[in-house]
Amino acid sequence: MIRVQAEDFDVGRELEKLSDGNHGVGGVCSFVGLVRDIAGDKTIKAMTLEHYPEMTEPALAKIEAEAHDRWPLEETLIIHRYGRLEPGDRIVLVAAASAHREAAFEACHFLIDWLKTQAPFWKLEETPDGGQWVDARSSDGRAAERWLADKPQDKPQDKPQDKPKGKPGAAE
Amino acid sequence: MIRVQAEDFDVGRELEKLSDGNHGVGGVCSFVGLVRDIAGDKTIKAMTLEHYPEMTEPALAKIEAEAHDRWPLEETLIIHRYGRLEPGDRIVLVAAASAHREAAFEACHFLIDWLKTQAPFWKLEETPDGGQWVDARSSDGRAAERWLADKPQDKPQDKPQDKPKGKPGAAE
Amino acid sequence: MKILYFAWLREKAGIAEEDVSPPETVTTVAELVEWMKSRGGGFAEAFADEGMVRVAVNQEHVRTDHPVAAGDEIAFFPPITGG
Amino acid sequence: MKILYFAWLREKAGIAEEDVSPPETVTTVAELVEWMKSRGGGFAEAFADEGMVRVAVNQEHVRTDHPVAAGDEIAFFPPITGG
Repeated sequence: MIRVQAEDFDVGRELEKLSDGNHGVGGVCSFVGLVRDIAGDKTIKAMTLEHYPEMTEPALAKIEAEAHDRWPLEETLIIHRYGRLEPGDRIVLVAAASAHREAAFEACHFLIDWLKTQAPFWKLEETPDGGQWVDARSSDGRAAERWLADKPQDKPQDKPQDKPKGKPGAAE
Repeated sequence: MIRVQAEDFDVGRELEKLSDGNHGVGGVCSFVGLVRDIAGDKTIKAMTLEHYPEMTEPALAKIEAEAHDRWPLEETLIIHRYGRLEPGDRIVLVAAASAHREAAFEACHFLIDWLKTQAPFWKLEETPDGGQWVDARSSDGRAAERWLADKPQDKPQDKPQDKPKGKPGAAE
Repeated sequence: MKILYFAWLREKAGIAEEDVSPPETVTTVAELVEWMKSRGGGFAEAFADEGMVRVAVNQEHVRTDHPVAAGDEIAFFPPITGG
Repeated sequence: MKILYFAWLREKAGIAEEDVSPPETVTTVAELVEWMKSRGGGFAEAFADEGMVRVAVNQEHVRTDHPVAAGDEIAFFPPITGG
Protein backbone atom coordinates (compact mmCIF):
# COMPACT_ATOMS: atom_id res chain seq x y z
CA MET A 1 0.00 0.00 0.00
CA ILE A 2 1.32 3.42 -0.98
CA ARG A 3 0.21 6.90 -0.12
CA VAL A 4 1.75 10.31 -0.83
CA GLN A 5 -0.03 13.05 1.05
CA ALA A 6 0.30 16.41 2.78
CA GLU A 7 -1.77 15.31 5.80
CA ASP A 8 -0.53 13.51 8.87
CA PHE A 9 -1.40 9.82 9.38
CA ASP A 10 -2.52 7.67 12.32
CA VAL A 11 0.31 5.16 12.87
CA GLY A 12 -1.76 2.77 14.99
CA ARG A 13 -4.61 2.61 12.52
CA GLU A 14 -2.27 2.21 9.55
CA LEU A 15 -0.34 -0.65 11.17
CA GLU A 16 -3.55 -2.35 12.18
CA LYS A 17 -4.62 -2.52 8.52
CA LEU A 18 -1.52 -4.60 7.70
CA SER A 19 -2.74 -7.59 9.68
CA ASP A 20 -6.47 -6.93 9.82
CA GLY A 21 -8.28 -10.18 9.09
CA ASN A 22 -5.02 -11.95 8.19
CA HIS A 23 -4.11 -14.37 10.98
CA GLY A 24 -1.05 -15.50 9.06
CA VAL A 25 0.76 -12.33 10.13
CA GLY A 26 3.10 -13.03 13.03
CA GLY A 27 4.88 -9.69 13.12
CA VAL A 28 4.72 -6.14 11.84
CA CYS A 29 7.92 -4.10 11.74
CA SER A 30 7.59 -0.38 11.14
CA PHE A 31 9.68 2.75 10.98
CA VAL A 32 8.40 6.30 11.49
CA GLY A 33 10.65 9.15 10.38
CA LEU A 34 10.25 12.46 12.21
CA VAL A 35 11.45 16.01 11.70
CA ARG A 36 14.31 16.83 14.09
CA ASP A 37 14.97 20.33 15.38
CA ILE A 38 18.71 20.05 14.75
CA ALA A 39 20.65 19.24 11.58
CA GLY A 40 24.40 19.17 12.01
CA ASP A 41 24.98 22.27 14.16
CA LYS A 42 21.96 24.20 12.86
CA THR A 43 18.57 24.76 14.45
CA ILE A 44 15.69 23.79 12.20
CA LYS A 45 12.46 25.76 12.46
CA ALA A 46 10.69 23.75 9.77
CA MET A 47 11.29 21.87 6.56
CA THR A 48 9.48 21.75 3.28
CA LEU A 49 9.38 18.51 1.34
CA GLU A 50 9.15 18.95 -2.41
CA HIS A 51 8.48 15.98 -4.66
CA TYR A 52 7.90 15.01 -8.29
CA PRO A 53 4.29 13.81 -8.17
CA GLU A 54 4.19 11.98 -11.52
CA MET A 55 7.24 9.97 -10.52
CA THR A 56 6.72 9.50 -6.78
CA GLU A 57 3.98 6.90 -6.79
CA PRO A 58 5.58 4.73 -9.50
CA ALA A 59 8.92 4.92 -7.63
CA LEU A 60 7.31 3.87 -4.36
CA ALA A 61 5.37 1.08 -6.09
CA LYS A 62 8.65 -0.22 -7.52
CA ILE A 63 10.35 -0.18 -4.11
CA GLU A 64 7.40 -2.02 -2.60
CA ALA A 65 7.31 -4.63 -5.38
CA GLU A 66 11.04 -5.22 -4.93
CA ALA A 67 10.49 -5.94 -1.21
CA HIS A 68 7.77 -8.47 -2.03
CA ASP A 69 10.11 -10.15 -4.52
CA ARG A 70 12.80 -10.53 -1.89
CA TRP A 71 10.90 -11.59 1.24
CA PRO A 72 7.78 -13.61 2.06
CA LEU A 73 5.56 -10.69 3.06
CA GLU A 74 1.86 -10.55 3.75
CA GLU A 75 1.57 -6.79 3.31
CA THR A 76 3.69 -3.64 3.11
CA LEU A 77 2.99 0.05 3.55
CA ILE A 78 4.73 3.27 2.55
CA ILE A 79 3.22 6.64 3.47
CA HIS A 80 5.30 9.72 2.63
CA ARG A 81 4.25 13.28 3.32
CA TYR A 82 5.14 16.43 1.39
CA GLY A 83 4.78 20.13 2.15
CA ARG A 84 5.85 22.10 5.20
CA LEU A 85 6.57 20.15 8.39
CA GLU A 86 7.79 21.23 11.81
CA PRO A 87 10.04 19.49 14.36
CA GLY A 88 8.26 16.48 15.85
CA ASP A 89 6.05 16.05 12.77
CA ARG A 90 5.93 12.65 11.10
CA ILE A 91 7.48 12.54 7.61
CA VAL A 92 7.26 8.91 6.58
CA LEU A 93 5.94 5.55 7.70
CA VAL A 94 7.17 2.27 6.25
CA ALA A 95 6.04 -1.12 7.49
CA ALA A 96 6.19 -4.79 6.58
CA ALA A 97 3.96 -7.60 7.85
CA SER A 98 5.11 -11.19 7.61
CA ALA A 99 4.63 -14.59 9.20
CA HIS A 100 8.25 -14.29 10.33
CA ARG A 101 9.94 -11.52 12.23
CA GLU A 102 13.26 -11.58 10.34
CA ALA A 103 11.47 -11.02 7.04
CA ALA A 104 9.45 -8.17 8.57
CA PHE A 105 12.58 -6.49 9.95
CA GLU A 106 14.69 -6.85 6.85
CA ALA A 107 11.94 -5.75 4.46
CA CYS A 108 11.12 -2.71 6.59
CA HIS A 109 14.78 -1.73 6.73
CA PHE A 110 15.09 -2.21 2.99
CA LEU A 111 12.01 -0.04 2.34
CA ILE A 112 13.36 2.97 4.22
CA ASP A 113 16.91 2.60 2.86
CA TRP A 114 15.71 2.43 -0.74
CA LEU A 115 13.14 5.14 -0.30
CA LYS A 116 15.90 7.49 0.84
CA THR A 117 17.77 7.10 -2.43
CA GLN A 118 15.05 6.16 -4.94
CA ALA A 119 11.95 8.22 -4.14
CA PRO A 120 11.99 11.73 -5.63
CA PHE A 121 11.75 13.93 -2.53
CA TRP A 122 13.89 16.92 -1.60
CA LYS A 123 14.08 18.69 1.74
CA LEU A 124 14.40 22.44 2.22
CA GLU A 125 15.26 23.31 5.82
CA GLU A 126 14.43 26.65 7.42
CA THR A 127 17.53 27.56 9.43
CA PRO A 128 18.57 30.81 11.14
CA ASP A 129 20.66 31.45 7.96
CA GLY A 130 17.62 31.04 5.70
CA GLY A 131 16.37 28.15 3.58
CA GLN A 132 18.91 25.42 2.85
CA TRP A 133 18.46 22.41 0.62
CA VAL A 134 19.54 19.26 2.43
CA ASP A 135 22.52 17.53 0.85
CA ALA A 136 22.18 13.84 0.09
CA ARG A 137 24.26 11.87 2.56
CA SER A 138 26.80 9.40 1.30
CA SER A 139 25.75 7.16 4.23
CA ASP A 140 22.28 6.89 2.69
CA GLY A 141 23.85 5.81 -0.57
CA ARG A 142 25.87 3.14 1.23
CA ALA A 143 22.83 2.01 3.22
CA ALA A 144 20.94 1.46 -0.02
CA GLU A 145 23.90 -0.16 -1.78
CA ARG A 146 24.30 -2.91 0.77
CA TRP A 147 20.98 -4.35 -0.42
CA LEU A 148 22.31 -4.53 -3.98
CA ALA A 149 24.84 -7.16 -2.95
CA ASP A 150 21.95 -9.34 -1.82
CA LYS A 151 19.87 -8.93 -4.91
CA PRO A 152 18.74 -12.33 -6.17
CA GLN A 153 20.16 -13.11 -9.63
CA ASP A 154 16.95 -14.72 -10.77
CA LYS A 155 13.72 -13.47 -9.42
CA PRO A 156 11.65 -16.40 -8.21
CA GLN A 157 8.20 -16.91 -9.72
CA ASP A 158 6.67 -17.30 -6.30
CA LYS A 159 7.48 -15.59 -3.05
CA PRO A 160 10.86 -16.87 -1.93
CA GLN A 161 10.73 -19.19 1.05
CA ASP A 162 14.38 -18.71 1.83
CA LYS A 163 15.67 -15.51 3.26
CA PRO A 164 18.13 -13.59 1.10
CA LYS A 165 21.69 -14.76 1.42
CA GLY A 166 24.37 -12.63 2.98
CA LYS A 167 22.02 -10.70 5.24
CA PRO A 168 22.41 -10.96 8.96
CA GLY A 169 19.83 -12.66 11.06
CA ALA A 170 18.70 -16.16 11.82
CA ALA A 171 15.85 -17.93 10.12
CA GLU A 172 12.58 -17.74 11.96
CA MET B 1 9.60 1.96 29.47
CA ILE B 2 8.35 -1.49 30.41
CA ARG B 3 4.89 -2.89 30.89
CA VAL B 4 3.65 -6.42 31.53
CA GLN B 5 -0.10 -6.66 31.30
CA ALA B 6 -3.08 -8.79 30.36
CA GLU B 7 -4.81 -5.97 28.45
CA ASP B 8 -4.28 -4.97 24.85
CA PHE B 9 -2.39 -1.76 24.04
CA ASP B 10 -2.80 1.09 21.54
CA VAL B 11 0.25 0.93 19.27
CA GLY B 12 -0.15 4.43 17.85
CA ARG B 13 -0.47 6.05 21.26
CA GLU B 14 2.45 4.06 22.69
CA LEU B 15 4.76 4.96 19.82
CA GLU B 16 3.76 8.60 20.04
CA LYS B 17 4.97 8.70 23.65
CA LEU B 18 8.49 7.75 22.53
CA SER B 19 9.04 11.04 20.74
CA ASP B 20 6.48 13.24 22.45
CA GLY B 21 8.13 16.57 23.27
CA ASN B 22 11.56 15.29 22.19
CA HIS B 23 12.49 16.86 18.85
CA GLY B 24 15.83 15.07 18.88
CA VAL B 25 14.10 11.87 17.78
CA GLY B 26 14.55 11.29 14.05
CA GLY B 27 13.11 7.81 13.86
CA VAL B 28 11.10 5.25 15.77
CA CYS B 29 11.45 1.58 14.83
CA SER B 30 8.90 -0.82 16.27
CA PHE B 31 7.90 -4.46 16.12
CA VAL B 32 4.48 -5.85 16.99
CA GLY B 33 4.19 -9.60 17.52
CA LEU B 34 0.80 -11.17 16.81
CA VAL B 35 -0.82 -14.54 17.46
CA ARG B 36 -0.93 -16.61 14.26
CA ASP B 37 -3.64 -19.18 13.58
CA ILE B 38 -1.12 -21.76 12.37
CA ALA B 39 1.94 -23.23 14.07
CA GLY B 40 3.84 -25.75 11.98
CA ASP B 41 0.99 -27.81 10.50
CA LYS B 42 -1.41 -27.27 13.40
CA THR B 43 -4.37 -24.91 13.67
CA ILE B 44 -4.24 -22.69 16.74
CA LYS B 45 -7.49 -21.70 18.37
CA ALA B 46 -5.82 -19.64 21.10
CA MET B 47 -2.69 -19.47 23.19
CA THR B 48 -2.09 -18.79 26.84
CA LEU B 49 1.02 -16.92 27.92
CA GLU B 50 2.29 -17.85 31.35
CA HIS B 51 5.05 -15.83 32.99
CA TYR B 52 7.08 -15.51 36.18
CA PRO B 53 5.92 -12.13 37.48
CA GLU B 54 8.69 -11.50 40.03
CA MET B 55 11.30 -12.10 37.35
CA THR B 56 9.62 -10.64 34.27
CA GLU B 57 9.99 -6.92 34.98
CA PRO B 58 13.63 -7.16 36.14
CA ALA B 59 14.45 -9.26 33.04
CA LEU B 60 12.81 -6.72 30.71
CA ALA B 61 14.52 -3.83 32.51
CA LYS B 62 17.88 -5.55 32.00
CA ILE B 63 17.22 -6.07 28.29
CA GLU B 64 16.22 -2.42 27.93
CA ALA B 65 19.29 -1.18 29.83
CA GLU B 66 21.51 -3.32 27.63
CA ALA B 67 20.04 -1.68 24.51
CA HIS B 68 20.73 1.80 25.94
CA ASP B 69 24.32 0.75 26.66
CA ARG B 70 24.83 -0.35 23.08
CA TRP B 71 23.15 2.35 21.01
CA PRO B 72 22.50 6.10 21.30
CA LEU B 73 18.77 5.91 22.05
CA GLU B 74 16.35 8.56 23.18
CA GLU B 75 13.74 6.11 24.47
CA THR B 76 12.76 2.46 24.32
CA LEU B 77 9.57 0.54 25.02
CA ILE B 78 8.70 -3.07 25.78
CA ILE B 79 5.08 -4.10 26.37
CA HIS B 80 4.41 -7.81 26.81
CA ARG B 81 1.01 -9.34 27.42
CA TYR B 82 0.16 -12.52 29.34
CA GLY B 83 -3.00 -14.61 29.63
CA ARG B 84 -5.20 -16.07 26.91
CA LEU B 85 -4.87 -14.59 23.42
CA GLU B 86 -6.54 -15.46 20.14
CA PRO B 87 -5.24 -15.35 16.55
CA GLY B 88 -4.78 -11.76 15.44
CA ASP B 89 -4.27 -10.52 19.00
CA ARG B 90 -1.17 -8.48 19.80
CA ILE B 91 1.35 -10.23 22.08
CA VAL B 92 4.24 -7.84 22.31
CA LEU B 93 5.39 -4.39 21.24
CA VAL B 94 9.03 -3.35 21.27
CA ALA B 95 10.25 0.01 19.99
CA ALA B 96 13.33 2.20 19.95
CA ALA B 97 13.53 5.94 19.29
CA SER B 98 16.81 7.52 18.22
CA ALA B 99 18.21 10.49 16.36
CA HIS B 100 19.46 7.97 13.80
CA ARG B 101 17.56 5.29 11.95
CA GLU B 102 20.25 2.60 12.07
CA ALA B 103 20.40 2.79 15.86
CA ALA B 104 16.59 2.60 16.04
CA PHE B 105 16.47 -0.46 13.77
CA GLU B 106 19.28 -2.35 15.45
CA ALA B 107 18.10 -1.65 18.99
CA CYS B 108 14.53 -2.68 18.15
CA HIS B 109 15.78 -5.90 16.55
CA PHE B 110 17.98 -6.57 19.56
CA LEU B 111 15.08 -6.01 21.98
CA ILE B 112 12.83 -8.60 20.36
CA ASP B 113 15.63 -11.14 19.85
CA TRP B 114 16.74 -10.94 23.49
CA LEU B 115 13.24 -10.86 24.83
CA LYS B 116 12.56 -14.16 23.06
CA THR B 117 15.34 -15.89 24.97
CA GLN B 118 15.67 -13.86 28.19
CA ALA B 119 12.17 -12.89 29.32
CA PRO B 120 10.39 -15.62 31.33
CA PHE B 121 7.31 -16.29 29.21
CA TRP B 122 5.94 -19.64 28.05
CA LYS B 123 3.26 -20.28 25.44
CA LEU B 124 0.59 -22.95 25.66
CA GLU B 125 -1.21 -23.40 22.35
CA GLU B 126 -4.76 -24.73 22.01
CA THR B 127 -4.62 -27.12 19.08
CA PRO B 128 -7.15 -29.70 17.80
CA ASP B 129 -5.01 -32.28 19.72
CA GLY B 130 -5.32 -30.32 22.97
CA GLY B 131 -3.00 -27.95 24.79
CA GLN B 132 0.64 -28.02 23.67
CA TRP B 133 3.54 -26.12 25.19
CA VAL B 134 5.51 -24.37 22.48
CA ASP B 135 9.07 -25.64 22.13
CA ALA B 136 11.83 -23.05 22.17
CA ARG B 137 13.21 -22.67 18.69
CA SER B 138 16.91 -23.04 18.08
CA SER B 139 16.57 -20.18 15.57
CA ASP B 140 15.59 -17.86 18.42
CA GLY B 141 18.71 -18.92 20.30
CA ARG B 142 20.85 -18.16 17.26
CA ALA B 143 19.09 -14.83 16.70
CA ALA B 144 19.93 -13.80 20.26
CA GLU B 145 23.48 -15.15 20.10
CA ARG B 146 24.48 -13.05 17.14
CA TRP B 147 24.22 -9.99 19.38
CA LEU B 148 26.73 -11.52 21.79
CA ALA B 149 29.47 -11.33 19.17
CA ASP B 150 28.89 -7.58 19.00
CA LYS B 151 28.95 -6.97 22.69
CA PRO B 152 31.33 -4.12 23.51
CA GLN B 153 34.28 -5.29 25.60
CA ASP B 154 34.26 -2.13 27.66
CA LYS B 155 31.01 -0.43 28.24
CA PRO B 156 31.41 3.26 27.51
CA GLN B 157 30.68 5.73 30.28
CA ASP B 158 28.46 7.77 28.01
CA LYS B 159 26.15 6.70 25.26
CA PRO B 160 28.29 5.36 22.45
CA GLN B 161 28.56 7.62 19.44
CA ASP B 162 29.80 4.85 17.20
CA LYS B 163 27.56 2.06 16.14
CA PRO B 164 28.54 -1.40 17.33
CA LYS B 165 31.10 -3.08 15.12
CA GLY B 166 30.29 -6.10 13.06
CA LYS B 167 26.66 -5.19 12.57
CA PRO B 168 25.37 -4.41 9.11
CA GLY B 169 24.30 -0.96 8.13
CA ALA B 170 25.83 2.33 7.24
CA ALA B 171 26.33 5.15 9.65
CA GLU B 172 23.54 7.68 9.71
CA MET C 1 13.87 -22.67 50.21
CA LYS C 2 10.95 -21.73 47.97
CA ILE C 3 10.59 -23.67 44.73
CA LEU C 4 8.53 -22.45 41.74
CA TYR C 5 7.59 -24.48 38.67
CA PHE C 6 6.43 -23.06 35.35
CA ALA C 7 4.81 -24.33 32.15
CA TRP C 8 5.09 -28.12 31.63
CA LEU C 9 7.41 -28.49 34.63
CA ARG C 10 4.55 -27.22 36.75
CA GLU C 11 2.17 -29.68 35.09
CA LYS C 12 4.52 -32.63 35.55
CA ALA C 13 5.45 -31.74 39.12
CA GLY C 14 1.74 -31.33 39.81
CA ILE C 15 2.43 -28.24 41.89
CA ALA C 16 3.15 -24.54 41.16
CA GLU C 17 5.00 -23.66 44.32
CA GLU C 18 6.32 -25.34 47.48
CA ASP C 19 8.67 -24.82 50.39
CA VAL C 20 11.33 -27.51 50.72
CA SER C 21 14.14 -28.27 53.15
CA PRO C 22 16.62 -30.51 51.36
CA PRO C 23 19.50 -32.10 53.31
CA GLU C 24 22.58 -30.01 54.01
CA THR C 25 24.53 -31.90 51.33
CA VAL C 26 22.47 -30.00 48.73
CA THR C 27 24.51 -26.85 48.05
CA THR C 28 24.17 -26.31 44.27
CA VAL C 29 21.40 -26.27 41.68
CA ALA C 30 22.68 -29.59 40.29
CA GLU C 31 22.50 -31.23 43.71
CA LEU C 32 19.03 -29.80 44.25
CA VAL C 33 17.87 -31.30 40.95
CA GLU C 34 19.26 -34.72 41.95
CA TRP C 35 17.42 -34.50 45.24
CA MET C 36 14.23 -33.44 43.43
CA LYS C 37 14.44 -36.49 41.17
CA SER C 38 14.92 -38.74 44.20
CA ARG C 39 11.52 -37.64 45.45
CA GLY C 40 10.05 -39.69 42.57
CA GLY C 41 6.61 -39.37 40.95
CA GLY C 42 5.93 -36.10 39.12
CA PHE C 43 9.24 -34.62 40.26
CA ALA C 44 11.25 -37.45 38.69
CA GLU C 45 9.23 -36.94 35.51
CA ALA C 46 9.64 -33.14 35.51
CA PHE C 47 13.43 -33.42 35.74
CA ALA C 48 13.84 -36.54 33.56
CA ASP C 49 15.26 -34.52 30.63
CA GLU C 50 17.60 -32.12 32.41
CA GLY C 51 18.66 -30.56 29.11
CA MET C 52 15.16 -29.08 28.88
CA VAL C 53 15.20 -27.53 32.36
CA ARG C 54 16.25 -23.92 33.00
CA VAL C 55 16.69 -22.45 36.45
CA ALA C 56 16.63 -19.04 38.10
CA VAL C 57 17.87 -18.40 41.63
CA ASN C 58 16.37 -15.29 43.16
CA GLN C 59 15.01 -14.24 39.74
CA GLU C 60 18.35 -14.52 37.94
CA HIS C 61 19.12 -17.11 35.25
CA VAL C 62 21.94 -19.32 36.55
CA ARG C 63 23.88 -22.44 35.61
CA THR C 64 23.58 -25.72 37.48
CA ASP C 65 26.79 -25.10 39.44
CA HIS C 66 25.21 -22.03 41.09
CA PRO C 67 24.91 -22.29 44.89
CA VAL C 68 21.55 -22.65 46.60
CA ALA C 69 20.78 -21.92 50.25
CA ALA C 70 17.91 -21.66 52.67
CA GLY C 71 15.81 -18.58 51.93
CA ASP C 72 16.47 -18.67 48.17
CA GLU C 73 13.65 -18.55 45.62
CA ILE C 74 14.44 -21.18 43.00
CA ALA C 75 12.40 -21.40 39.81
CA PHE C 76 12.44 -24.29 37.34
CA PHE C 77 11.06 -23.84 33.84
CA PRO C 78 11.49 -24.93 30.23
CA PRO C 79 13.37 -22.79 27.67
CA ILE C 80 11.63 -19.47 27.21
CA THR C 81 9.09 -18.99 24.41
CA GLY C 82 7.92 -15.39 24.79
CA GLY C 83 7.82 -12.58 22.30
CA MET D 1 10.19 17.99 -24.99
CA LYS D 2 8.97 18.94 -21.55
CA ILE D 3 11.62 19.87 -18.97
CA LEU D 4 11.01 19.86 -15.20
CA TYR D 5 13.34 21.27 -12.53
CA PHE D 6 13.23 20.42 -8.82
CA ALA D 7 14.74 21.74 -5.58
CA TRP D 8 17.77 23.99 -6.10
CA LEU D 9 17.93 23.24 -9.79
CA ARG D 10 14.51 24.85 -10.06
CA GLU D 11 15.70 27.84 -8.05
CA LYS D 12 18.87 28.30 -10.13
CA ALA D 13 17.11 27.77 -13.45
CA GLY D 14 14.47 30.24 -12.27
CA ILE D 15 11.71 28.10 -13.73
CA ALA D 16 9.84 24.94 -12.68
CA GLU D 17 8.78 23.69 -16.08
CA GLU D 18 9.22 24.56 -19.73
CA ASP D 19 8.82 23.15 -23.22
CA VAL D 20 12.01 23.19 -25.28
CA SER D 21 12.95 22.21 -28.81
CA PRO D 22 16.69 21.60 -28.88
CA PRO D 23 18.48 21.09 -32.23
CA GLU D 24 18.35 17.63 -33.82
CA THR D 25 21.95 16.99 -32.76
CA VAL D 26 20.70 16.61 -29.16
CA THR D 27 19.90 12.89 -28.87
CA THR D 28 21.07 11.98 -25.35
CA VAL D 29 20.73 13.36 -21.83
CA ALA D 30 24.40 14.42 -21.88
CA GLU D 31 23.89 16.37 -25.11
CA LEU D 32 20.75 17.95 -23.70
CA VAL D 33 22.68 19.09 -20.62
CA GLU D 34 25.38 20.66 -22.84
CA TRP D 35 22.72 22.49 -24.80
CA MET D 36 21.07 23.64 -21.54
CA LYS D 37 24.37 25.10 -20.32
CA SER D 38 24.84 26.90 -23.64
CA ARG D 39 21.64 28.82 -22.92
CA GLY D 40 23.59 30.62 -20.18
CA GLY D 41 22.27 32.50 -17.15
CA GLY D 42 20.44 30.40 -14.59
CA PHE D 43 20.66 27.31 -16.78
CA ALA D 44 24.46 27.47 -16.93
CA GLU D 45 24.47 27.89 -13.17
CA ALA D 46 22.03 25.02 -12.53
CA PHE D 47 24.15 22.60 -14.53
CA ALA D 48 27.57 23.96 -13.47
CA ASP D 49 28.27 20.99 -11.20
CA GLU D 50 27.03 18.07 -13.30
CA GLY D 51 27.99 15.58 -10.59
CA MET D 52 25.16 16.99 -8.50
CA VAL D 53 22.51 16.64 -11.21
CA ARG D 54 20.25 13.58 -11.48
CA VAL D 55 17.88 13.00 -14.36
CA ALA D 56 14.70 11.08 -15.04
CA VAL D 57 13.30 10.51 -18.51
CA ASN D 58 9.59 9.78 -18.50
CA GLN D 59 9.68 9.31 -14.71
CA GLU D 60 12.52 6.76 -14.74
CA HIS D 61 15.97 7.43 -13.31
CA VAL D 62 18.46 7.22 -16.18
CA ARG D 63 22.15 7.78 -16.90
CA THR D 64 23.46 10.58 -19.06
CA ASP D 65 23.84 8.31 -22.10
CA HIS D 66 20.08 7.68 -22.16
CA PRO D 67 18.38 8.85 -25.39
CA VAL D 68 16.01 11.81 -25.39
CA ALA D 69 13.41 12.62 -28.03
CA ALA D 70 10.55 14.97 -28.74
CA GLY D 71 7.57 14.19 -26.51
CA ASP D 72 9.74 13.02 -23.59
CA GLU D 73 9.28 14.40 -20.09
CA ILE D 74 12.76 15.10 -18.74
CA ALA D 75 13.28 16.02 -15.07
CA PHE D 76 16.46 17.44 -13.56
CA PHE D 77 17.01 17.36 -9.80
CA PRO D 78 19.66 17.05 -7.09
CA PRO D 79 20.33 13.75 -5.30
CA ILE D 80 17.24 12.60 -3.41
CA THR D 81 16.81 13.49 0.26
CA GLY D 82 13.48 11.96 1.20
CA GLY D 83 12.57 9.60 3.98
